[in-house]
Amino acid sequence: MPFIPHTDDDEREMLAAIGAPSIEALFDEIPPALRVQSLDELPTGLSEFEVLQLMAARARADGRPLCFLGAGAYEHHIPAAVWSTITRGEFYSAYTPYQAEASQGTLQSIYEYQSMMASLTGMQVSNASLYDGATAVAEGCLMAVRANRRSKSARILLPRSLHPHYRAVALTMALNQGLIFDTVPYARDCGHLDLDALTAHDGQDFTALVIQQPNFFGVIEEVDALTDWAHAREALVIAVVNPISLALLKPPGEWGAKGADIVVGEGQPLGCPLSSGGPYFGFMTTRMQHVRQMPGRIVGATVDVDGRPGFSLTLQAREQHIRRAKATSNICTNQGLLMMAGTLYLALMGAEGLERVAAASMARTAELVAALTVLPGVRRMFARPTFHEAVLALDRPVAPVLAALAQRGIQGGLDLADFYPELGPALLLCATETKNGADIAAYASALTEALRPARAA
Amino acid sequence: MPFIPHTDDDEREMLAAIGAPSIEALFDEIPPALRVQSLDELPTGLSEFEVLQLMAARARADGRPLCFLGAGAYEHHIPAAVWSTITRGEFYSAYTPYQAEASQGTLQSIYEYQSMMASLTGMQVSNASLYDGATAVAEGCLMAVRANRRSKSARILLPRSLHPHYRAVALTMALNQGLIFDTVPYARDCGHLDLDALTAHDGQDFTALVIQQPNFFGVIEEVDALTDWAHAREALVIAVVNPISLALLKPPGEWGAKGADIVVGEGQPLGCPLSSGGPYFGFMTTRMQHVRQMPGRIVGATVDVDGRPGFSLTLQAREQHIRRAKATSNICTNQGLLMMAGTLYLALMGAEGLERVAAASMARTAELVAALTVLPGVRRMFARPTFHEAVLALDRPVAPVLAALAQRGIQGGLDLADFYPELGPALLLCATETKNGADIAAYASALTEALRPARAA
Amino acid sequence: MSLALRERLIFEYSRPGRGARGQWPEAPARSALDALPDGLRRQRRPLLPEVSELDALRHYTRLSQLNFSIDTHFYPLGSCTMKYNPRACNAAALMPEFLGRHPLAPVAQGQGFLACMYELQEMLKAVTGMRGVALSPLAGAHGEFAGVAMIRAYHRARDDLERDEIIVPQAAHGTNPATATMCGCVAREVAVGADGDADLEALRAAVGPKTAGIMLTNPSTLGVFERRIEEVARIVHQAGGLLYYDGANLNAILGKVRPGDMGFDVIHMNLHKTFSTPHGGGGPGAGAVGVSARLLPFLPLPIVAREPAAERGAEAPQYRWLGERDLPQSIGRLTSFGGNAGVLLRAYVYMRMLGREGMRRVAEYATLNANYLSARLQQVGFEAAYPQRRASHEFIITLKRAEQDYGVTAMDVAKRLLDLGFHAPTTYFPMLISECLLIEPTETESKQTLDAFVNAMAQILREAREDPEQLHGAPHTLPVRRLDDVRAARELNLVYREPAT
Amino acid sequence: MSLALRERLIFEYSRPGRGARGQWPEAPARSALDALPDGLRRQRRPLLPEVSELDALRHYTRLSQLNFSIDTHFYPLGSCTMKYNPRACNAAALMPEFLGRHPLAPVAQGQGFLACMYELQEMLKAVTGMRGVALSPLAGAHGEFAGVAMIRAYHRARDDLERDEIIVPQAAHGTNPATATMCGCVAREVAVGADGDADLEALRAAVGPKTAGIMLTNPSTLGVFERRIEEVARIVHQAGGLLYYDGANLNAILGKVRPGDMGFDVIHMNLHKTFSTPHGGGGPGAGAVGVSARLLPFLPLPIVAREPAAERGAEAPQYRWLGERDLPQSIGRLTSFGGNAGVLLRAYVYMRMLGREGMRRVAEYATLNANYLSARLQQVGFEAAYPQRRASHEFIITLKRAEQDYGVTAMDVAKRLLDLGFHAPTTYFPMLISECLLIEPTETESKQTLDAFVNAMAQILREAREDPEQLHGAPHTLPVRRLDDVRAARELNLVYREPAT
Ligand SMILES: Cc1ncc(COP(=O)(O)O)c(C=O)c1O
Ligand SMILES: Cc1ncc(COP(=O)(O)O)c(C=O)c1O
Repeated sequence: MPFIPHTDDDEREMLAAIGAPSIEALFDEIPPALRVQSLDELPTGLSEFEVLQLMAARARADGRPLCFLGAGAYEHHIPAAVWSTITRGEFYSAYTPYQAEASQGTLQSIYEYQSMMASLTGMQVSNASLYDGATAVAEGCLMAVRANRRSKSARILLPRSLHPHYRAVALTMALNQGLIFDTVPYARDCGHLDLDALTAHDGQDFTALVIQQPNFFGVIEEVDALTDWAHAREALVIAVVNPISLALLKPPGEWGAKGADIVVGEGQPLGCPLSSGGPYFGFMTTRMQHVRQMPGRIVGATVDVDGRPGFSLTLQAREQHIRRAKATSNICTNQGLLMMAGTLYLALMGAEGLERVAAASMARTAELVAALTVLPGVRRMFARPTFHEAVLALDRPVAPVLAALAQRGIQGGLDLADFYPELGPALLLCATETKNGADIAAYASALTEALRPARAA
Repeated sequence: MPFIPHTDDDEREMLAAIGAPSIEALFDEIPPALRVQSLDELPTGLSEFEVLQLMAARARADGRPLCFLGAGAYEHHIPAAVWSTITRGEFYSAYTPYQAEASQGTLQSIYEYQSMMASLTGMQVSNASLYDGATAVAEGCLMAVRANRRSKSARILLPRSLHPHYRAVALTMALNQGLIFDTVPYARDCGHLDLDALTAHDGQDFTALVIQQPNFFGVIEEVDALTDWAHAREALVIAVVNPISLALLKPPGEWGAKGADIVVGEGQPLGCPLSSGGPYFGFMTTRMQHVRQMPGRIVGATVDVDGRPGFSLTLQAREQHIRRAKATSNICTNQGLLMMAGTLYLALMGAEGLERVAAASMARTAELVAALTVLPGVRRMFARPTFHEAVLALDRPVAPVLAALAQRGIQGGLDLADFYPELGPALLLCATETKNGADIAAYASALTEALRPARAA
Repeated sequence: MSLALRERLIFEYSRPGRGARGQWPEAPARSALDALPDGLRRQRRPLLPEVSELDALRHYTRLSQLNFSIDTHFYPLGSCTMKYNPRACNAAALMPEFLGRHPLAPVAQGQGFLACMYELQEMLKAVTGMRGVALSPLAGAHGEFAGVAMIRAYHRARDDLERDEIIVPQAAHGTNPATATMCGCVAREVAVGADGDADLEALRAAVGPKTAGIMLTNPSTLGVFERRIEEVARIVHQAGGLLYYDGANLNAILGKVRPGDMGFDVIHMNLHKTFSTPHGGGGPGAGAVGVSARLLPFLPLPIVAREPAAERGAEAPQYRWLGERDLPQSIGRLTSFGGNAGVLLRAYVYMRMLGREGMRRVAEYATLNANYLSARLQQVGFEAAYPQRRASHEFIITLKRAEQDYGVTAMDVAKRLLDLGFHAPTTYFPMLISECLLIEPTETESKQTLDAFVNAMAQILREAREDPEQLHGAPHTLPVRRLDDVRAARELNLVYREPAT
Repeated sequence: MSLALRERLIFEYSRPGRGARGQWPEAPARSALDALPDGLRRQRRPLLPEVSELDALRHYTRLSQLNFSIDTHFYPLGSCTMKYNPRACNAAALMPEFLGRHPLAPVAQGQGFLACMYELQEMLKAVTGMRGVALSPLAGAHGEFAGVAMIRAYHRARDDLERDEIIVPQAAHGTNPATATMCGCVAREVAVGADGDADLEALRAAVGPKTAGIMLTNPSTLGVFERRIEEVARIVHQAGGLLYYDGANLNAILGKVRPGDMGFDVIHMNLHKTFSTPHGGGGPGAGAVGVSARLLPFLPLPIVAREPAAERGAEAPQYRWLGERDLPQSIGRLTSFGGNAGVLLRAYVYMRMLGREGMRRVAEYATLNANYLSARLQQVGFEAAYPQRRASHEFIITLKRAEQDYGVTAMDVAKRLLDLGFHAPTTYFPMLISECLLIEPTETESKQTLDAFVNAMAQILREAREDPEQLHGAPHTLPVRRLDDVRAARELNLVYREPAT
């Protein structure tokens, strides 16, 4: 009973107070036939020491390769102060701040987070996080359908250059509600979303255009023209952005003449470790006019009965616990602690630090691409400017090359064969500010090696 | 300026308020000839990311070998809750609790620690920690000289089987005050402190006898007879104990007819990681009659002006900040945070958990000794019962054997050649509850291997 | 920290040019940004704090102290299972290799992690009696979505296209009807009987050819075990619907009775409740789903598979992710990557520590604590909503009488508890019990803590009689008193704005 | 946590048979203990708490919240250099390989750790201008002991056996005279001049053939730089004594002026001050010592040496511990093992982050902050002890006048500051200034924090005039008000005793 404090005396006294002969008797309303007979499939319990030894061995087995993978999850430096602060019990082990008076720490942090995210994205309001980048895109699409009263079609234009997992999740989460997704192709030579490709939808009733900036290939889109095009057709614009990139790139609130309407994205780059894919957090910001259509929690500043300033959850009538079947979303538990990580990260980096992270990541990837594309058989796939990711075209299948790099302790990037077979052998890679010249040289030399035997053969 | 918050505006406004033209001007009282010209010997600053990468690489270089070393520092399981709690900023970054009202957390914890240590050692009072086991022994000797008014000699009997480092530190720290240390031999066959060896001191004026239980060889001493012998000669008894062993062994307060007078030891086994030798903490407990001779801080329970219970530092007139040259010791900063680790460790283990740790450690070492002494050329050195350490006699020099084990990732124990050349090839080893059957088998098979080539040669 | 002092906003510490510079990388040469098209560059910096590392750390440390949490307070929040979050789970999940592993890393560099995930799937199958488990849903409601989506996919696969009604009992958690809507279904509420069990007549009347399924939790959110669960299952199944088990209450029955054995077709588990991963002030969670055989093909992606060593002619088994090719009928992907891995690791460690023996003890002592607390509160004068029933792991107190007699509401009691050092129970849920408190002590609290809570509640009842103003005005000792929620919603102030200078 | 509620003792949570069982190893077979002689076994269990993991963790978490600390409060404690403790230092020291390394592990399995220690020695030499450094002393006073012991060993080695007097200025820290005594010396106090500098006449009168040395800190504990330090050195050296530098105030001069260059022969450094390792509510510290050439042979053991790769014909340099054989004249060993390694690692990381550029900025901004705070406090009506002098990193305010005019003491001001959210400065030290506050803001605090402190002090001065009772009664908002120290000392209650049942 590792976590159960009851002594024999406690148990006896408690049963006496209840008036039950045994703990077993407390289950007497359960039909006997249903009772579990054995749990033999489960292993026996381990002590903390044993389980931590086991976990250390498993962790060791996975090692710490040099990672040049990006594709939606990015290795950035996380200040030590971030996790040592958010794992303080008062943040770590608290519930959702329904009892405002006993949760001012979490509530004020959320308010600060909302403020930072709104400003970073150039919007007016933010919620307190969604599950992750992919579900944020899906929720953004559902929200657009609610918010755009002019459109009847529930049709969303999704670029093929949007993260393939985000496209997949949007489909899973929105199809049951009758949304229609049209895929917009990217320009084969430059990797961007070409205005020309959109003309097919001219005259059509569609609800929103999704724009990912930079897109899945790392390519920087012409967001102004795209936004204006959609707005001219009374569609909303859903921006999908990497928050780090916003230190350098025009915020969605300033895209085109009127700015994007809904901004979503993956918060992971802001203080969340890669951790095999989660927990991360999805973010969403929008304009004040759409706030009542936004899913997720929102915190507002107010005052108490004595006039002292304080914070509480607000606009709860959008949420499931009040509005039930009519809520904007079924989300309840969100990714609060990760949002806290994002808040601390942004507080420590500030605008200038974030700019440096963005610029260094961009510079490193450029160096990496330069170092690799001097190798024969390796070239850049797309001609357009990129942020901190790029697609390389290889002269042979990517998978064996990656396997050879892995042998040398390097995770060389993502093979795009499954996602974009039309590209031929294509490798998506990324170097953030965590990679230095030596790391890039190590990649280049490992790749030289990896390409050699096949050449000789 | 990683940790300096001043902006240019701040600096300007502050200088204006001071009325100084520049920061440099604030140093104008320092003779110019003395000013530092360059600090070029120092490396340039690193970012947090860079320094953590460097440290991770250094840590990796040291690895995590399987450790069978004891000799005063023991690898025990440390509950994860211990360090996650004591590194909370409120404990971690507070000063010594001189402002009692703003330090009740630390003060109450110390009071609880004192209570636990007093009971564990069977004494009445405890201080709030000394530096480490060795300095605690030295302070114990100095205290005995103050406390034993009957003895004029300032002569202390130190067993040769006391940890050699403790003997060395006692010499360094007490010789300048004119203490005399007589070394008492151990019984060559059994490793214990023989009453017969003490008869040489019969009739002599000596101030105290030091008894380490278990002694450096892990051998359990006949503490009752030794204590009574010393008390019969009006000498005090200074007990040096391993706190984990006290879960099983008679506490010093019950040694002989009257009990030991001063109890000291190394607190490391209670929740402190091995960490290359520190920070650990020394502990000291004694009888109430000697409390005013005790060095170090002491916390007492009291009440505030409203009668509410609270805690504060007490008997400060023993300490350097009040009594200056007449203080019981010069100690000021102690090992507070490690004492906190010990407090949490004891709170989580309780008496039963501590008993289990002690018993499992004892059992593991017995298994290890049994597994190794079946090998030819390996035998137990001493016939007496041991706690969780033992000395093995080898048929060849120990150093090359340990080197061969190290090659196989095993730290096999301590070569006693430097400390006890009279023993011939002797190896002190230890297995705590952290070692399982597989670990012991790994040692046995590595030792088999290590002994083989020499045998063949 | 003295509660008299308000903690400022982080922005109020900010000064232009300040910053935690030790955290910043070197700025690359300006030319590194030349590739960025001018028109797409940011012109004005975002309004982020410019603060020192110390100011940031101190600010958030101080803020943390304004929170109640399990680590500091008894937190008997019904339906939320606020039990001790063991530190070992956190320590394991924070091992650097786990933290540093990229979600798209090759499976060869993830066998340690994937082994944990596979074993977690297997253990969850064993405790729920289901045939397959997917770990990717990111919270309970997300698991609910997956579950109802699978139900829909099941009917669709059988060409049973009319079934778009999800039945939910009146007492259901808000996520249940909200999920039905998210899945394009109509939520249909059915009444609960006076004894807390389902009203079988109402249920029979509700089911039909449009019934996709029913969402239940058992024990229900009323804190009682649905005794005729087999009958309920029969009615729904016979009508062609499937049974969804809302696993939020799994703590009550762990190792005692299994949803699979009760006839459920699909279940989500709140690992952040039953398996004690921390709630983090709002999240993250993990809402793994389990299914019976008929829903296996529809499980969401990805899932971890184990290929035994023998099959591969290898030394060790190999773990890998299953994707679309392996599960062509899957409802698809629900997450950017494989789920809240760090949360799953914590749950895995927790389950390994409990083990076979510990599992059923969770339910036993959670139930003992709830029944004890219910009995004691009734002794001191509180009224249970279902006094004739056994409590499960939670139970409901209704303050109807106190409201009538002294004008004291459930909210008053909740707020006054905060003053007395206890987090409030869940208030006004389930909605069908008026002035209710839903109380869930969990198995990790000691009898002494429960007794202290009873004393506090008894004091409050005394105050209700003698000094109700004390209660209306509560809390008195917290950083703020009751907040003006109306103003918060009417004069929306959702982000900080720089004061005009 | 509501401050109205007292946190009980851990023993009050205890119940026989309870325990954090997940932490306990399996009990071995009883026979495992057969070897223990009956008469030497423990008969009665010690009185340790029997509590659950949750109760223990909650208890100590709540207790922690009763503390002030750097992480939560401005903490201008003079002489203590309470600056920000960077979390990176902690993160590095807690890496599992560092934590797991045994102190007697072979040097081959410690090259990473030893490289850090060697480089730390070198960096400390560079910033102090000394020729050798030993890291083993465990705190400042322990370093003082090492230093004075070296001075004695030096005289002894020259057969200069009469020298057993250590001169200390009146204003010296208590550890200085106490250390003299620990080393078997006589501490001889000398007066300080009215301007805060040494009284050279008094010094000349004090030195002589019995003089072993003098212990100074510069800037002194009066917060001013000893301007005639070279003259002081000359006087002491000419009398045959050595100069000891108490490094507690090194923060004031880091990278600006070096003790070695001022003529000091030996110095201890408080790494837990200048190099920002946390004070842990009382410790641990690290009191590394540095020496000039003449004391090199006497350094305490052990020390880390570096054998360059070339010398060993190896690829990398090799680091190893020097012992008695290497340093036969050493004063010997001062510690069980090699020192407070974890503290040393933290200091090493901190110094690497500061680097060459950061070092002098520490002194610059520490000095700027102190002078600013001193100027502002004088503006609002406080009296500086040495208004005509530059403040160093700290300065003294004297409340003599407030005491005379309103009966308000330094203690009253200190306690009232706690109410206002600031830790009190050091009070009543140095002893020669009456009603004094020794204030050290450190370089890591922002101007805004200093301004807030000035406002609080100004408010207190107002209260002194208008409502002195407010001050005598302070603190009002902390978990306890002023404690009865007399009772604490008279009715000694030093350990918990079980209540009789
Ligand atoms: C009964 C019940 N169902 C579902 C949920 C939803 O779970 P989550 O908050 O993880 O989305 C909860 C938790 O709030 C609950 O109590
Ligand atoms: C001036 C001075 N010297 C010496 C010391 C003693 O240092 P420690 O507390 O580390 O022993 C201190 C610290 O309290 C100090 O302020």
